[in-house]
Amino acid sequence: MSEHSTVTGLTRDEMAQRCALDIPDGSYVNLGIGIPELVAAHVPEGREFIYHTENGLLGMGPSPEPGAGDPELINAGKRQVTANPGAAYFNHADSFVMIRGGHLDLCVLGALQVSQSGDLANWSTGAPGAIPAVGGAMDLVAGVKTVYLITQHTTRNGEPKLVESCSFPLTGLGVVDRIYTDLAVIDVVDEGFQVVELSPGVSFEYVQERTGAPLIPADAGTCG
Amino acid sequence: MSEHSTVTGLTRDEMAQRCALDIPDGSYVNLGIGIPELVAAHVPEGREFIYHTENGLLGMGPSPEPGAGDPELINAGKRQVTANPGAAYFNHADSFVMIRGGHLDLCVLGALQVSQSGDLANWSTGAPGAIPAVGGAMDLVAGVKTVYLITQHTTRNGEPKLVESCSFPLTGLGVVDRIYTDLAVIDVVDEGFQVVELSPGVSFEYVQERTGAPLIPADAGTCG
Amino acid sequence: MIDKEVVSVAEAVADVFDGATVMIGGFGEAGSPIELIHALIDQGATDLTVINNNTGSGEVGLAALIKAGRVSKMICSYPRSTNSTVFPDQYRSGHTALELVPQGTLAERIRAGGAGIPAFYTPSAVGTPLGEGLERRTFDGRDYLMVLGLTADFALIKGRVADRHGNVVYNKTARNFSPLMATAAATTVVQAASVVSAGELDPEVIVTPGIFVHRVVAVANPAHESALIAAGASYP
Amino acid sequence: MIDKEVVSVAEAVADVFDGATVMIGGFGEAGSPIELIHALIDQGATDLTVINNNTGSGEVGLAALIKAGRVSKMICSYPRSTNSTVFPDQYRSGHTALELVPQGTLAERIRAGGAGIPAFYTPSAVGTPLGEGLERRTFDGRDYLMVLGLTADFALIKGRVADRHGNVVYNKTARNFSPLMATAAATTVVQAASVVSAGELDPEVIVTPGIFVHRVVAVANPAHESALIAAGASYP
Repeated sequence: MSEHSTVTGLTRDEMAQRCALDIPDGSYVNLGIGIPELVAAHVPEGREFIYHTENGLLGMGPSPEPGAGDPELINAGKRQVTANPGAAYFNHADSFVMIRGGHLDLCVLGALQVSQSGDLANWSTGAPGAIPAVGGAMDLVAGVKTVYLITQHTTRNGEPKLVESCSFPLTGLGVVDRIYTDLAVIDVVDEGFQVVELSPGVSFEYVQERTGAPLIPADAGTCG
Repeated sequence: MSEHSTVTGLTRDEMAQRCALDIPDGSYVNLGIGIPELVAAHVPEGREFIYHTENGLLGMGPSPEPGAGDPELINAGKRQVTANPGAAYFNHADSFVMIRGGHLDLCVLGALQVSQSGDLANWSTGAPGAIPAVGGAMDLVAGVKTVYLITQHTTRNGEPKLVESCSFPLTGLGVVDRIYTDLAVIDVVDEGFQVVELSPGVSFEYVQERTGAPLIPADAGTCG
Repeated sequence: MIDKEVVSVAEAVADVFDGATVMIGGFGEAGSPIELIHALIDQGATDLTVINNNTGSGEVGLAALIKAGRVSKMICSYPRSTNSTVFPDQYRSGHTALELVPQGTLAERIRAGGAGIPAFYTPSAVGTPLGEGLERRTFDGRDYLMVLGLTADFALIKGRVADRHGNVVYNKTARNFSPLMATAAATTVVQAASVVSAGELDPEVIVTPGIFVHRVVAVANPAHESALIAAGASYP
Repeated sequence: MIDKEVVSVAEAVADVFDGATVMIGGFGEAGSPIELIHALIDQGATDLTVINNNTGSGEVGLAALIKAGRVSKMICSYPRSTNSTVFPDQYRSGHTALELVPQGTLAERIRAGGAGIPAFYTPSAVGTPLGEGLERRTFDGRDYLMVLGLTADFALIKGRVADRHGNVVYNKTARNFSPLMATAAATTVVQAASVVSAGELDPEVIVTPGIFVHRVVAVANPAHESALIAAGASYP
């Protein structure tokens, strides 16, 4: 823990920006609520992504100018958005044909916990008395070709979010491909969590100390 | 067979006209190829039917004026038609949502054979070497609320089409509600074939002689 | 002449009965048929099972129906929103039960109900608490769950324009669940900002064909939930 | 900039491989992508499994593909039409196999394939020869058959207008199976009478959203099967 005082890791915007770098030009992308939404502000020069929102719009654009919005043109987070040229509206069944049918290239979601076998928990802490709410998360992880997560590496209390196995109720089994945290980019491979890169000024050991499962170093050979 | 020389029964048009009398105003109707198509020409005064064709049109209108048609505006029989005011086009899955989902009030089909328990055979004689072709018939009989048949009472060779049990491959089991033939109108009830009315100049015995199962007279009590 | 127009929202919902299952269109406020819901509150039917993606916001529309104690069960995917305080109270008190369904499964179950498909298989929720109790089956080496179609006694829907045959077009993302619900209810009621004659809508662009719609009522200037909440409104 | 337009029908079908499964849009001649089919004949791929409601007419379009010996299996509902003589010959000679599927089940199987639904239950064909060998199950006292989703390697589709993102609108009853097939193929190729820039189609009226379409090619004056047959045409 010796580095603690000097390590800050990436900001929310930087995590989103790092994630955006890995999304190929022309991808059809669904962005979850929270940090994932910030990806849209960091599309690399020369690339174009087409955003899907599960409530029935492909080709979602940014928020409208103040006063110019339509309360019936919203995203899955129920915030007003716009429609880009080439957009299309459709019903909810067709929207999930896109998701469940494997037509979306990629989704970027938040996480409460993710296990070394790629299980994701991101909809409920299972706390007694909480109102359970799942939305489209289970459909997205089951259907979208590639699932990226953006999340702080640990909870506010410093507990690891990357764990051997999730204690919270699952969203999906073995569904996560890659995780972008403030501290590192980590792939889920057959052997577990493999570090792809460390954030500037962050050591492997520092990340390992804050991770609830063994990390495989970036240069280790794997069959993942 | 003493009446043979004087009995002609209803014409094709008269059968269609008789059937049309029983269709309530405002019904959503699918008409099969052949005699059933003639129903559209005999809508009783003051009633309006909306015609569905399974290839994706609700609100089908009559044939276009010569030269005014569009080869891509056709009916299930692949003949050019028109679209009435209030029509809608839709894809094939949605078209069969209407059929399978029980949204159509009524369909009128042709028949090769119909059994006293309402089984219908109308797609194949099972002859060796014949190319089997079913189209939408099995979906129609399985999904539409009320299934009427219009058919000659016997084959060209004088064999009964109304039989105890069908020898031809079935289209559906227990699906037929009412049969309009040149000789009679006959309901399929729990006890079998019940005569609703005889065509002008046709006796019960005459029809019975040409039917392959017992007929229940029109005035017999049934629980059908 | 076929004319499905009725003169008032009150007439449109007059026959909703106690214990009915009611699908209500909308995702958040987009597509929420607020005037039909308020008419249903006035009408008085209770012990309703309501199917909607959410549970309403503030104390208007669906939230007001729940607050009035009329909803004994909600089937939805996301009963948690900003300004959603009514449902949590009714849920915690045990007055309103909850069947939580993943959003895509909810949409497809409604479509299946309308399509005469009693059940289908989906990969969503396999291995999760929402998959518990469902039959599991493997196709091509992957696990799926069998889920059942959903139907309803009534669907209350908001369109942009409807014609008197019941054809409907929608506004942007207000479309969402409504075209599916229209197919899955025994009686589908549509409120639309304008009701026009048959033939005024282009047959190429109709989203809900009239066969699925039983009543149409004009509500010229429909309220938006967010505007009502901002104005501090509650219903009744 | 996303631009799915390719310059020729030859380029559009260049990668169709021997043994591929190809869905071809159209019901009879309405929506038949004749120019794409002719390009496929020129391209030479063989041992194809073709999914189409019918089996073509005359000796153009789909019938020409069958006549050229390229189709080892047809999956369809109605392989019998006026002027349909090519398929019967190939079927009786054993060159082309036939999987006959009720029309509504065929449409729904394609939709399911595109929707990630491996199987569903339908009441169609229960108790008939086309239901033999299928698993039967009772829901609410009624019998249903389990049928599997259908997918393909390629879909060849005819639209009226497409934009460069792949959004498509159709002409009247030429729509039929095409929007379903677009969702169910790994590679969907659309010929359209005009190809326009993204933004020129109203997002409210798009029938096939661009996510389902991989290539778009302009065929300004597409041939109609009936006109070709009337003119005595055959292909090649």
